[in-house]
Amino acid sequence: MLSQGSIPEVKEDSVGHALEERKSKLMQFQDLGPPDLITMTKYIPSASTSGSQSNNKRTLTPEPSLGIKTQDLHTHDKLKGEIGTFLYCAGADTSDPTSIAVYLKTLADVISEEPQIWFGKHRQYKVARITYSAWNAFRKCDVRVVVHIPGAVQSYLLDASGEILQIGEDDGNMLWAETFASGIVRSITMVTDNKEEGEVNSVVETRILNPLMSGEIGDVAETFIKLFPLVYAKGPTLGGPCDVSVVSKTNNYLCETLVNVTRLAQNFDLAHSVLADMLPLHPEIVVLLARILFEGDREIEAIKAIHDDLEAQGTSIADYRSELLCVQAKFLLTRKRDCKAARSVAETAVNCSPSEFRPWHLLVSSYIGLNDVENALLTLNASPMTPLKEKFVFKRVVPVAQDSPNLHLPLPVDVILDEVTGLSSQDVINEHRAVDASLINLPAANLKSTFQIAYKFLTEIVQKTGWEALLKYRSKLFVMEEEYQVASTPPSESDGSKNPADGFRSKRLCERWLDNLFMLLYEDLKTYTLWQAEQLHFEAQNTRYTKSTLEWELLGLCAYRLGHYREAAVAFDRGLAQRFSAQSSRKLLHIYLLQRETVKNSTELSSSQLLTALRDLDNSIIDLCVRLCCWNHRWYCEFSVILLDAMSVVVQDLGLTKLSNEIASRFPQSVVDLAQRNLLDFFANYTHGDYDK
Amino acid sequence: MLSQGSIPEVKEDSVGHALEERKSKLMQFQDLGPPDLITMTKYIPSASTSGSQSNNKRTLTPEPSLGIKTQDLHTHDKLKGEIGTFLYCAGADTSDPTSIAVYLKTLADVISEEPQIWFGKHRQYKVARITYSAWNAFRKCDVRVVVHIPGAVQSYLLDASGEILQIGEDDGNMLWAETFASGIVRSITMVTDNKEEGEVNSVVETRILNPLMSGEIGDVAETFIKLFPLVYAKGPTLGGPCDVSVVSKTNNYLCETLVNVTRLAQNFDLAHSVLADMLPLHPEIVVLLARILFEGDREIEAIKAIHDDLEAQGTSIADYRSELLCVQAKFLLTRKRDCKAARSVAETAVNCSPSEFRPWHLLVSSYIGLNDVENALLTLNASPMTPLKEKFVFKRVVPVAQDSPNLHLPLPVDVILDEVTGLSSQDVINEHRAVDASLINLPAANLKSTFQIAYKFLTEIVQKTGWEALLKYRSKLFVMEEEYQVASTPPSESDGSKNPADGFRSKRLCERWLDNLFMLLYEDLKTYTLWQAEQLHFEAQNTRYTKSTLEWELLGLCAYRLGHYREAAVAFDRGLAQRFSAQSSRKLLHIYLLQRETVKNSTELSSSQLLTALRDLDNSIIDLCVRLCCWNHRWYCEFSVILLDAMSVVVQDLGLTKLSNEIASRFPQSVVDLAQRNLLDFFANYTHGDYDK
Amino acid sequence: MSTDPVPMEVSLTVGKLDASLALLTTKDHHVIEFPTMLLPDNVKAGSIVKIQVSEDAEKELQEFQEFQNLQSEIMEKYGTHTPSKPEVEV
Amino acid sequence: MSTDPVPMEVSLTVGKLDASLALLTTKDHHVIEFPTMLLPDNVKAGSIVKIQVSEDAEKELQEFQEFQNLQSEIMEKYGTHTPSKPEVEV
Repeated sequence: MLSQGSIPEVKEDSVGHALEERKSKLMQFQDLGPPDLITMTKYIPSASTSGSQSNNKRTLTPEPSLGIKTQDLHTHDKLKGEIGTFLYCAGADTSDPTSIAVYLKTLADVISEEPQIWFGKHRQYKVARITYSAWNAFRKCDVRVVVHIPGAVQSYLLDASGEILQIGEDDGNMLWAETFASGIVRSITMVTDNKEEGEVNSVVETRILNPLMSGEIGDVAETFIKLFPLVYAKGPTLGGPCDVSVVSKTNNYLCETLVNVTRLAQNFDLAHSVLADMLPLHPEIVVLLARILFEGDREIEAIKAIHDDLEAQGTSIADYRSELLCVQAKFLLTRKRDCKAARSVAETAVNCSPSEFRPWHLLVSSYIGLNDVENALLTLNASPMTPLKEKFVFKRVVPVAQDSPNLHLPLPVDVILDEVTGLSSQDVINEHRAVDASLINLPAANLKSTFQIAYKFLTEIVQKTGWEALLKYRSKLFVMEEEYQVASTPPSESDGSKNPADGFRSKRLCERWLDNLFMLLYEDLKTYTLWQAEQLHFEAQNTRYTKSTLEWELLGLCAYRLGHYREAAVAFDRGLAQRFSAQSSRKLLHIYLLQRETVKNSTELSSSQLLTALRDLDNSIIDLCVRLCCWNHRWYCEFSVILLDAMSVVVQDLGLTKLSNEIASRFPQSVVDLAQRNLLDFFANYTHGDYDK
Repeated sequence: MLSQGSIPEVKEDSVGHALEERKSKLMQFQDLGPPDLITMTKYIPSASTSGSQSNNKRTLTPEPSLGIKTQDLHTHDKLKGEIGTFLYCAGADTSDPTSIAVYLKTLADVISEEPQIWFGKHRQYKVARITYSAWNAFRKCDVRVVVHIPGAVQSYLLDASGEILQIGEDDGNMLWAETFASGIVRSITMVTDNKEEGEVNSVVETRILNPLMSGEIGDVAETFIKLFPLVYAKGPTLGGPCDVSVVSKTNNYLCETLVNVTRLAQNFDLAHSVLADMLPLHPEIVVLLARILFEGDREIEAIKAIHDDLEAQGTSIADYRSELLCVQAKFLLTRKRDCKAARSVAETAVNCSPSEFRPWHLLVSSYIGLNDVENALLTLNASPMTPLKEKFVFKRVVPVAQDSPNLHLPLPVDVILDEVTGLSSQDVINEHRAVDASLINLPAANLKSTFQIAYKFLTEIVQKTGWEALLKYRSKLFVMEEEYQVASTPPSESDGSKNPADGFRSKRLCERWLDNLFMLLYEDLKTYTLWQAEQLHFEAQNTRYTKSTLEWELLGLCAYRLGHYREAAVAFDRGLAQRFSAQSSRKLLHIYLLQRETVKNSTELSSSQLLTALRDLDNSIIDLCVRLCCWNHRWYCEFSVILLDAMSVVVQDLGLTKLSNEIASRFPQSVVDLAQRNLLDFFANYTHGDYDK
Repeated sequence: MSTDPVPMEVSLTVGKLDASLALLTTKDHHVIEFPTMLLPDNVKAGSIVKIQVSEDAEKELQEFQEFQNLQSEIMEKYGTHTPSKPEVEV
Repeated sequence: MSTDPVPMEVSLTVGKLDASLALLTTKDHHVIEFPTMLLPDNVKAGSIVKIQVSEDAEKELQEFQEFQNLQSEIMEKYGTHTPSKPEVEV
């Protein structure tokens, strides 16, 4: 249900500017590259223009584009009131030029079908041409499709330096397979890589679709899994998660996406058979095979696959040994809580790959599980950080200021849920201005990549030890560089024998970043403790403890970081009682999912208590998901893995029909339709899950 | 002789924009910070404005600025035709607000005294206010002086976050001392750090003065040397040369500037006494003391100072040992060519500080001097590079495009030397377009920092061995990472015993950057050889070998990089015979200075031959210097250490009077005046050298 | 088939050292970052140390066996159908 | 006064190794970048090596004396007024 209100646009300074800008930056695109770009030339038709052009109407069949020149493609007689606009797009089907052309034509039709509200005026635009640019990250080239309306479809290719390339006849299929896979990896990664950050995309002029639902022909997930062997060897070109220091064939964004797509589509059998076929030629595939088996809950087969491979390796250590051991250690740790075995396995993984963060991460986690605080801190300190790596986010190719007068950001009026879609951003800004600066500037909130993970560990440790004891551990184990320097500076009159630094021999240098994390932890703990004390005090006095939603959110996030989920939930809940907040909702959703796990595994509840508790949690989860779905839609985003993963849990409990009725009973029709489209239809039609239909 | 033609300006988008932009970027200023900023508000006076303002005329005495707010300082009734402009400045006297105010007033007067040619029109501007901003790099704050015309002078201080700071009464002197020292270090470093690059400043809207000649009161060099102990402790804050990985108290831009200022002003006695006074409290000062003694040709004292300090250290190794040994090794190497002793000393320095580039650099140099190619290559490969460090250059604080319509770049018409000041930039651009791309893209031309130095070594080595032998050394000593990987991949059926990588045990990994330098060297050698062969061929056929000046320059630079100075000189000379080129002139100047040294030390020439040769070289040097002086003046730059150092050599030969006559006999009066002002006056009035006056 | 372990011995000069790392240089211009903690006491900048490296085949075998055992345990515990196992075994 | 040199011995596992560097880990989680060249032949990923470090006081003294000698030579050669020296000495 695409509407004009769901299409953000940016007006170009001059027609063609965005394409030129993109072309000039192709050389700078790295790893996955930028989101896809859609540009349009719009005009206001007069009687004569519409008449003269209808003669050469053509079908949407792509023309061969041999010997084409870029300027030929974009020069055009200037039309009345002609303007250029652009937006970004992720998740559209880019598996062939026809699919792209169909999508472009749909967009153009929506723009043309009725007058557009354009910077306060009604404008009856027609689209003269509309283009799509998709970065092929495997081959480092830009694939472009142009639809002239009425007229032909053309597609062409630019290499990184902006030169037009010929698409060879025999090579065309491979090119489009890569382009398609690049798009899937890009759109899935942007969402999954930023799960912790709430999947936030700061490039507002982007339409984000569910890539698995946008196939013009065929099942996208299935196509992707089947294409995987074709692009596998070039996977490292796409880069990898920020905690990987050297990407490998089995550890990169392509492989992460394979696992995520398989899980989302619940298509484990296909993935398993594709990987099993690859195994003889690519023994390292066992790493992915084991992951897919675990994801599909085929634990015993996974364990056997790992065991057999390690046995076959013997004393001759394969390159991927560390990765395979990490998969095993993670299983032992998270599914079996067998921290002792996990520790041994993780240690062997560290010995194989001491410069990778993940083996260390699992070793730290094992030590925490074993309550071995000293070793947890020592291994944390020894972990190799990757300060230069960032999570994959969309970045603007064409600079646009936040408050640019060229930004056309319509309100999608097809879905209305007042408290969510009608949220006044001015109110939020005002809250922001009024909030205590110390609360807004809590530095732990901005930790990135491996530092974010390391901080999580530190909070887990402090939950076990308390702050005072943690400080004692710190000074027992570590020396700060400054202390050492002071101690090892010889006294002015040297006594010639004793080195005062000797006392530090048993300690090690505390890494600067870890020292910094201790300070951030202190800030968080201070804020948290103060809040809790204040609240107790107010409650003791029977006075109402009032905070703005943003303040509750910041307190909630602080508690959340510290692992105090109950207190965090209280804060988010109070804030949400006052107004909607996407961030609070996402975090609260996560906490409910954790609580749901706890309830399910609880042995202390009677079965009726358990059912009631689950029912309550399911209802809260549904509520949050639907609201967030409306919020995302309001910001032109129809795809969220957080929501799909959360809803899949509820679907398993209730079944689709009951869930659908539940939503219908609580929300207005437009919202129900949206939830059906973006959430329930996915489970019904795009997965191999065992849901009633 | 300041004229309107010597003041570049940029028109602001709105009055006050440049100051705001600077304020918003204070946080980002690092090390030495940006050049000083001058902003002006200009207007076209009507009868009424000029009348109403003359009432409150005040003197140039700074007012106390307690409790001042920035907005108070810059809001002003809008004047008729009011515009804001700005330029950067380096080398002005910033030792106190009055000196700054005097300089600002002079600029304002020059703008107001006659109609300005402003984007093609004559404009009778008046200046309503003019401000100066100077970054105090020691304290990380921006010092600002505002002159209202007519009206008061105000000065205030912004901290890095843009907040107004009070200048404490007792602290004022220290603040201004630091501001003054920051300015001196900045303006000297910008020139000396980029000597190899021809002192080029890419921020064209900058007026560059000789800081040692711009003192409003007193001798700047003397003041700087005397202030040195006050700011010494904070020296590392200013950063240091790009081949220093960790700056120390005696190895940073402040100390480099002390040495440069002392040499330029020939004020060795003062520097010596100041440093000697510091020595008891700061033993590491011996490093600087030795350098100053060597610079002042007091070798024996220098050697003794180093020797005594090392003896006093005994087996207890001081932090600065490596630096001191480097000073000693450099002396042995460059002044005594005692490569054997230099090698031993440099090796000890390396052992003390293996992570610093300089000790390695001296060790490589010693091995080259000893013709020990293998060790030269091994130590070069082991040298720790500093890829993240850059030479200090001025950077724009306010973005301005190369071809911005706001750039006002007048031609200084007070000095005319047609072939230099009248050079058509369009002709140069046309030459550029016509030149062979492979010649313009020779990658060795763009090497930076330590890579530039390492390349120099490689060219010295290849001069000894030739290319073929160098390749043999390379494959004997080094293995490439790829070769190793291929060799150490076990065969599919492991034979369980032999590691094929064993053969590489005796070799070491060739660092990627060194491998890259080998390739750049190959490119340079290919270009050089081709050129020489071609030229021989043409000469053999009695055909004229024609090239554009730019082509000659690029060939010259290639030969220059390879150390073929004679061939480089021929190329530069031929190019300069066709038109002026600053870069060719600077390089040719350097070659003449080298030749002069060779001639002076030659034992094969009769004394009359020697005198003739020296006379010829001196004449060429004078010619190049005067032309370059005109070129610099045309680009608003009145300060060049390259020119001062070159001329000081000639002054020592001829004396000032003779030199002055020599110039007067060859150049038009306006040029003679300029050379007098910017070159000869410096030796006459601002140095302690033994010149006739 | 396998050659006898030949211990490598090398002499190094201790350069700058801080709380965690010391920079050691060999005569033939290798630089090693070595944990300060693993240096003998009293070592300071300028000291010369001897480093001997030898392969520990015995320990290697022992570690390998420990690893094999751990893997067997994991396999036994989590990689077999525990309910069906007793039926087969007894 | 000075204590007897106590050699430090430590056991390390060899992790990834390339042409120049091998990553070695100790039992207590130190990581050392060690030049591959200084490892015994046949060492490969997974090997265990023993490293013994001891201070070489003798060599230290010898190097110190060589340094002192060199410094005296430099001083004599370049740091004294060679013309005036014979007059005083003889």
